[in-house]
Amino acid sequence: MNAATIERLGAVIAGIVVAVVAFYALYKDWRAEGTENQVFKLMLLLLGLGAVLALLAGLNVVGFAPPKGA
Amino acid sequence: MAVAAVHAGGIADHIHPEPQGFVRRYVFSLDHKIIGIQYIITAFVFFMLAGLLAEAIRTQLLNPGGGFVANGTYNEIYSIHGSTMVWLVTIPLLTGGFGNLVFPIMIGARDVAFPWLNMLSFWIFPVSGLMLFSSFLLGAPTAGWMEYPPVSLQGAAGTSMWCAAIFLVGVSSTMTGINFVVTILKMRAPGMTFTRMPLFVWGQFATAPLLMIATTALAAALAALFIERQFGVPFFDPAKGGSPVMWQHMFWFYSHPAVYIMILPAFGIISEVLPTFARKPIFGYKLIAFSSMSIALLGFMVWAHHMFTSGLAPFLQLPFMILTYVIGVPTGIKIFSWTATLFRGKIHYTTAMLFAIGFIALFTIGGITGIFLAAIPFDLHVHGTYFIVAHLHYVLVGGSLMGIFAGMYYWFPKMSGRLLNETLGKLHFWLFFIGFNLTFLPMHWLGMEGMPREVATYDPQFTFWNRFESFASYLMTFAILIFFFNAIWSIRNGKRAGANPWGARTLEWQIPSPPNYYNFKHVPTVYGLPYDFSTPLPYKGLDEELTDSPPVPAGAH
Amino acid sequence: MSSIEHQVPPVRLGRGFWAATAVLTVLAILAIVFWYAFPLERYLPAAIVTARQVDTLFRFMAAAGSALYIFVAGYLVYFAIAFRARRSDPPDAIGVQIHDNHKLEFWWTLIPTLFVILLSIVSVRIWYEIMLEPENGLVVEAIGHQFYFSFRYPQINGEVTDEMHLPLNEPVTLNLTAADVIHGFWVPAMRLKNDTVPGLVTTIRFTPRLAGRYPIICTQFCGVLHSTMNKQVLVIEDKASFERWYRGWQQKNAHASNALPAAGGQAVSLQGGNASAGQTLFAQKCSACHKVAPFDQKLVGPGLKAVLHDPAHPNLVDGKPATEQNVAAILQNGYTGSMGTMPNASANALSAQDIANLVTYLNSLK
Amino acid sequence: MSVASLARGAHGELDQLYIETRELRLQGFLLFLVSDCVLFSSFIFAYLYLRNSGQGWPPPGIQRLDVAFAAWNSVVLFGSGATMHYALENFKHGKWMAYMWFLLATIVLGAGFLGGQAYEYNHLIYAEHVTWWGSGIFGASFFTLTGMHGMHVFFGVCYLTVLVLQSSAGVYTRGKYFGITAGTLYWHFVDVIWVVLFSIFYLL
Repeated sequence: MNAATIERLGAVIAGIVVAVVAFYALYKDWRAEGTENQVFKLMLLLLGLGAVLALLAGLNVVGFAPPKGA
Repeated sequence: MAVAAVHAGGIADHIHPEPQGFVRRYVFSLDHKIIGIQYIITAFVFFMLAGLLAEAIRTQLLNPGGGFVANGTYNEIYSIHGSTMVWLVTIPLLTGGFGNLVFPIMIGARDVAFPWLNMLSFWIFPVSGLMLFSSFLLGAPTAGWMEYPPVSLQGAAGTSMWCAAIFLVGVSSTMTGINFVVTILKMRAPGMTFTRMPLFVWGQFATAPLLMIATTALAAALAALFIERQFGVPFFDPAKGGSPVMWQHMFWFYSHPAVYIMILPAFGIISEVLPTFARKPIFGYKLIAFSSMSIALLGFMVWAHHMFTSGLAPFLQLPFMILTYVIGVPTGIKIFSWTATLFRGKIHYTTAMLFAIGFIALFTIGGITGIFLAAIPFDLHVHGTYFIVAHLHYVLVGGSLMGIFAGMYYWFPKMSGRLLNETLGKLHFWLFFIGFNLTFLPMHWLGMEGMPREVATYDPQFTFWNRFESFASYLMTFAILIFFFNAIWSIRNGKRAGANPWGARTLEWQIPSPPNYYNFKHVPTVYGLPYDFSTPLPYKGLDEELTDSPPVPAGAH
Repeated sequence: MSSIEHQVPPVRLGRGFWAATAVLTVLAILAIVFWYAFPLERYLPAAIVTARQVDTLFRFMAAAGSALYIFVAGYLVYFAIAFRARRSDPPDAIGVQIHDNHKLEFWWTLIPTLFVILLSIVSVRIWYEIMLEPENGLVVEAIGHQFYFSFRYPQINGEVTDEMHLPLNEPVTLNLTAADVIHGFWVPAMRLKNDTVPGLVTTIRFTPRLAGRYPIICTQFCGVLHSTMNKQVLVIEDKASFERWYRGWQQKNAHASNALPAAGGQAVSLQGGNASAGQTLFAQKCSACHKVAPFDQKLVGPGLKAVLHDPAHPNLVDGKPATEQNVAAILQNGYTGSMGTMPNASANALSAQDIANLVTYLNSLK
Repeated sequence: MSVASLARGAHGELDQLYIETRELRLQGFLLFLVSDCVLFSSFIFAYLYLRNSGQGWPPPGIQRLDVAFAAWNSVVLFGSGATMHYALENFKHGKWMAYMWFLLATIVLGAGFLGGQAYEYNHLIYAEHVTWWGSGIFGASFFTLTGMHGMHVFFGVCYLTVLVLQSSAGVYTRGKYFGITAGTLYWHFVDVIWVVLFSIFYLL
């Protein structure tokens, strides 16, 4: 198991956790009012999407990984 | 962070005591009126310097071979002239200057939202101005106010200083923009709905987001140019894979909205001066306010019309041409509405009114030639020639600067408590108006016949008109000297103005001149638009009845 | 235009208004006639086919713009005079309180919008005529340099020339690029220009229609001698003259040596040069283009450290030995050639004493 | 409005001045974030423009960025966004200790992200590719944008540290905690910028 695999595994697991937390927080805050809460909701949405992207990158679905042994 | 006490209600009596001591009151002041006056004085100092540079330009062009200064020096002179007039004169005067001075009073606020930020943005401004002028010591930039790379990458060390100076003045503008948006959104007096705001406030409200967004885009371009010049990081140098056309995109994405930053507040000034002296409501209030906002919005979508010769793909150029034509519609609406405002008025010819009418006459010419330039086939002929020089001076001198002078004659009593001398003022107007036209009108045909811009020497066939323009420009300078003399003389010797010398109806005229610290002891409640002269003033709860306002504008025959 | 009305009492336009409108209409028609009758080509010949289309567009816009301006300025002046406050008016007299008129506002929004659509159609059509010039014409390359253009005819045999000659009535494809900074390639008689951008080739196509010599002008600021970049010409001539000219260039290039035009004028006196004054002058006048660094460290021109004492570069740019007298000659006469262009003493505002000071200073750098 | 009612509900007698100036500061701060966003957007535009200027991407001689480590490092930063959000939530509900722990976790994760960035820079400059700020348009756009973002993270970490100290000194109470709200907004903003940068540099 090399360093890259550990990094990928970390990205996948932590990515799942962060995405779940972000979307849960978004769900909880869905009905909150006030200017800053609207901004928070947008930011949580983007944050969750970012975590999903990172997790997909960890799964090698998106992004570039150097060929084995490189 | 100090935040001004907001409007009425529970905190109406929460007024900080006026600070004592010269430094706290007049130097590091938090009062928006003092800051506005500081902006105006500083900007007029830079205006004088830029005017001297302009006269150096015209003196060089008396002869086709130049000879007044060396070519390189000439290039430095017009670059600094342009940069100063745009960033250190017109923008600060119209936003930081007149904006700070009157718009918080006009919406019934006691100060702007963030007085400390306001003070900071002011003090950055003279510092950056000094930096800009000190670039002469290092070898000033020579590539004009646009500083296109790669030639600006070859420029002397002062070009980096120029980047830093403009970056700083941009930071100051951004902070002013944020401050003004929040002030207008949050600090209006009770009853001051958006459809009751004076049109000068609408002008500022359309400008402030431009300041905030466009200036930041310019900051990025300047930062990139600076690090490329100082650290060799390639963004624009084609030899290292960069793209010189990218600078033009980044620069004009700011600088086209910057043109509207320089004209929308002037529109606002004209929309205040005209109804006051025509004794008549502004015609089509809602359409004028709406057209300001749509000009500001469209201003972000037309930047590439400065780049029709830069090698863009043809299908990309087309929408920029058509959107630029479209801007002509809201601008035309404004011009028609101002003209209609005079219809059946009782027009009093004060100097401010003369400048406002002169503004319409000159700005319309600049607007029409703007449409000419938007047409790609014609732009391919006159781009980069004196036709452009003529167009931009009709818009920025005939437009913005005439607006600034109208504002100076109109609000000088509010700043100083005294009127500017009207006789000198009328002399100033006529000499300036005539001198301006004689200077810049011939540039149209010079450009069409083949005189390029930014040149220290020119083809001898253009000698006659260039000499003609140079002599006319001395007349303009003389007119401006009259103005400076008038302003300095009138501070001590002008006629006392009283609270409302013009019989105007916006809020700033309903309080003493100069206003008290914190403007209103009790914040008034607003019941309607300020412009209807047949009804009583639409304000309740003003501090005291002002009985000293003469019904006839002072200085009108 | 219907009557402006708001609230009661209704507002009448009045007899003066209609009189003014009649006068302005006449003036506007005269302006339109003027722009269509104006002999533009007497002032600026139309050297290529599409130049006349550009003139057509200009006439259309100038006529419409003048008519519009005459109405705006005319009403402005009429209102300003007719509705001035008079001495006989009571001091608190006010105008007629008209707030708006939706019908009028509708029309003056709609009419400009329709005009914008019309103008878009007209200008797009003319633009297409410019874009749709034939593609398979004679290929010419124009390369912008500081501070001249050079031209090549790759289809013939690629000689580099310093004038641009074109045969009459034959389509041309002009490829533009630059060697150093952005220049603007403009021939006013063509009503056409494009920037020459380093690292980018842009193309314009056109067909010459009128023989003559037309100046080529740089319209994009490109450095200290930008304003002198208007000396070259475009010559449009018949096919036979064109070919004679091109053969002449072939012979000229075959015999040309690298020698520069001889430096005219007398030798510069180098007596009494002051190195420290020279250093100050260098900072003011030379440092924009020259570093005090080894010869290869080019800014615009070469680095000048040890220019008179550098064994690696024993010669100056023109192959002459690096002597004080030759350096002074370059300062006096300027330089144009393979290394670029340097302004002469009068463009740099250098006196004889200044030159002596500069040479003494450069001699002191070792 | 909700903010005001929240504050009154919590304390009953919060002064009017605070409530009204809080709205001003909030709007001012959001507008500051907007203009900061424009700054990033301009550089992102520059990056995309250079990327599409015709010589292929990545430029010759430079390898495509490896996503593995960057994905892990991004998750660290995104995680700090989540902890910051819960720090604010806990403060709102008066859970002071939980607030403190979440805040400290945010600082640690933020600092960890910066460490990861340093590692990645080191890797790019010395270990594998020969690229640095001035060596080409790739280095210019990558190091300028990520460097600017790194500076933002660094200032954020500094500000959060100040928040820890201020909170310990009792500066913020249940009704008056705009400093924490602003810190949360800023931290979220920095996260979201990274979502964009990560996508355009590593995934595109």
